[in-house]
Parts: sequence; C-alpha cells; structure tokens
Amino acid sequence: MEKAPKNIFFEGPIPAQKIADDIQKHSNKTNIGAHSIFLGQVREDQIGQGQVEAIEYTCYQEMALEKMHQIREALFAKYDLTCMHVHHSLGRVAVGEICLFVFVSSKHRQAAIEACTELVESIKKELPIWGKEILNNQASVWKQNN
Amino acid sequence: MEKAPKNIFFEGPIPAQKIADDIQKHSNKTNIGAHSIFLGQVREDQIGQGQVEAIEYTCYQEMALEKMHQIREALFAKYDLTCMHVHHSLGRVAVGEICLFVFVSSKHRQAAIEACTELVESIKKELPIWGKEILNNQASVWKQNN
Amino acid sequence: MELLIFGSLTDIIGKNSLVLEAPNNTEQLKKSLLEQYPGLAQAHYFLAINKIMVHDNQPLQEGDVVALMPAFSGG
Amino acid sequence: MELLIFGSLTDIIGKNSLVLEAPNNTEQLKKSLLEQYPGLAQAHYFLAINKIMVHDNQPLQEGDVVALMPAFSGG
Repeated sequence: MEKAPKNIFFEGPIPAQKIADDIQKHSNKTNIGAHSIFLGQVREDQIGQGQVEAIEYTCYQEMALEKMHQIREALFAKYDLTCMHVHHSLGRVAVGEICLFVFVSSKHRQAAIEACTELVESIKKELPIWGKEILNNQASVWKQNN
Repeated sequence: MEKAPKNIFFEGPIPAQKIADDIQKHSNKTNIGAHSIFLGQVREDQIGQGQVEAIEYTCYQEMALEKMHQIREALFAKYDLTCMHVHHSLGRVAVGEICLFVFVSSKHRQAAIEACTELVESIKKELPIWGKEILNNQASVWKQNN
Repeated sequence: MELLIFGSLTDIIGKNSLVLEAPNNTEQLKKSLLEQYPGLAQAHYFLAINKIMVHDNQPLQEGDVVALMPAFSGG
Repeated sequence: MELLIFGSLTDIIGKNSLVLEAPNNTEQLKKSLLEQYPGLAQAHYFLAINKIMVHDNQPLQEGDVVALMPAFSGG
C-alpha cells in the first residue's frame, strides 16, 4: 500500500514558535550536521493606488499533495538528506507574517542547502497554489510569481 | 568614526527559542519577502574508537569580528539585502545542539538564498575559529573543515 | 464530469466548481466554456485531468475531474 | 611583541600566548619557534600580524601582535 502524502497545508500564518519547536525536535537526530531553512514572508508591496495588507491562499489540495510527494521523493533520491519538511499557509496571511516554511536537514551543508534551494523553486513553480493580494483600498490582485 | 563590528559570538549552544525570537522581530520589516537561514548542528561522528559528544570552540575574536565585518560589507554591496545576522557559538556545544545560526533576509528569495550560501562558506573558510571534538573515550581531536 | 476552477478563473466563472456533461475532449470543453464565459478569452490557463496536467487535446469521459488552473503563485 | 597561539598549536606550545623579543622578521620567528617547539615541524599554520594574514616573509617590530593559526574549523 502506498503511503498517503503528508499534508503540507497550514491554516493561516506559520508562527515563529512552530519553527523553533520543529528545530528543537531535530536535536535528537544526531547524524544531522546542517539545516537549511527558507521562509516566505508577506511583503507590503505597492500595487497601483493600494498597498498589500494580506495574501489569501487557495490551492488544489489533492493535486498539490501528490505533486509535493513526487518532489520529495525526487530530492531524497538526488541528495543525501536526513529530513525535509514543508509547510504552506492557506487562507489569510497578513503583511509581515510567514506563509512558507521549508526545512531541509542533512549530514553536510552542501546537500541541505542545494536541496532546500531546489525545493523552494519547485514549490513556487509546480504546486497548484494561488495567492490573492488584498490591498488596503478594497481592491485585490491575483499574485504573479516571477 | 568607523562603526564597531557587531559581535557574532554566543557563549554555548544557540537555543531554538533565540531563532524564533529573531524571526519574530522581523515581522515589522514589511519590505522583506524571503528569509534564508542556515543552522550548523553538532554531529555525533565516530572518530577512531570514540564518538563525538561535544565540540569546544575557541576563536581569535578581534580578528574574526573584523573579518566578519568585511564579509558583511561585501555581501551587502553584492546583493540587495534587508538584513544579515550571524551567531557562532564559543565554548562547549553538545551533540544535537546548534553552533551556528546564519540569517539573511531580502525582498526576494534569490538574493537571500545566494547571499546566505556564500556567507556560510565565508564563515567556514575565513573566520579564525577552531573546534575541538570531544570524544566519549576521553580523547579529543581538532576538527577539520572540508 | 466535475470541473474545478481556481485562482483568477473563479472571478470570471463566478464559481469554484461545476458539474457538467463530459464533452468529447478538452478542446471541446474549452470551446464551450469560452462561449459561456467570454472573459476566458483573456485568461491563460492550464488543464489537469484527474490531477495530471495535460497540454495537448485529450479525450474526456464521465467521472473525470477536470481542473482549470491559471499560473501558480504559491510561496 | 605578543604571540597568540590557537587551535592545535596550543597543544604543541602548551600556551595560548607568549611575550617575546621581536625577531627581525617572520621567517626568523618561525625558525626560533621550531627550535624551541620541535612539534611544530609537523604543524601547518598561518601567521597574522596585527590581525592581517601574511604569507611571505614580513618584518616584525616590538608592539606587533602575531597570531599562529592552524586551518580554521568554525561552523
């Protein structure tokens, strides 16, 4: 039986405390030498006459989790990794709050850093997630990734 | 008058809580879109007949801080960064504990990730810091970076 | 078949999902959607059939779940 | 001049620092250290004068702070 893909979605912003707790949990994995972490934070961009005050995320959850599972398997096959955790917000995330938390650990720094970088790119390009930027002038704009 | 270099040294292991607090402090910097974080964790390596149980770090502090200041200035000149924080342990850090915390923030992910990667390499290669691996069989070995 | 609608396309279609009779293939589906929702003419989007992205024209059958997806913008 | 000793070199010299009369240059310093601490023959190390790494032979004067540093192993 195939293992069900892990859920990566998190309702609302990701608290800094969760990041600390996740780091702390890895202190008993004594073969880890390096953690590479990426955090996405909602930026107060100026768009037209308005300023972003939050992003509202929606996704095609079943497809995103299957795709994430494939990305994970491919990275574990390519790099010598100890563990990999991804958390992406759904719903409203205000300016200054964390919407993406990517955490890759390995024996050595090179594998952790390269896999984390590749994982962030894959999440942005391959996961069916959409962000709607809510502006402070009642307008909203669908976010575009670059 | 030249600004005094920031101290990067931290007595003993770096607590996960400090990492959470530092992340939280950046929530009011609303031009940040990406944080790239690197953590070094002490690994329980097998060395000869013994296993590493801790690393004891010493440094040439004045020279390390001057060199770190130069590395920082060069990275700010090269990349579009919002902030950069480095914390390196001195003294004893046990297996599973964090000895290095590198935190780079930018408007966009590419600058944050590239600068963080370059910074970690510079810290390892250019800062006069030495680690002595303390083994569980009363022996000790001076650490070698690869 | 079931149609799932995501991102900016929900503004054009006004719904997150639709149940409709399966057209023969994805080209026919896109054509009939465009007739019903002319705003789609300006939209660039991809299709997934049962969670698999498709690029060329593909046959459809009852029971398929088809997703209409604009460019992703997660992270 | 002051001599600062770091890392594995402290095991060979048995001290973290020494105060000594400045030799004329770094080559003479290394030679006289080797005579006093033969274990240095197996050691590979760099010198910094007043916190600046030096690679070639350099003049020394009273008041200089010279550091003996094996390969770095921070992080």
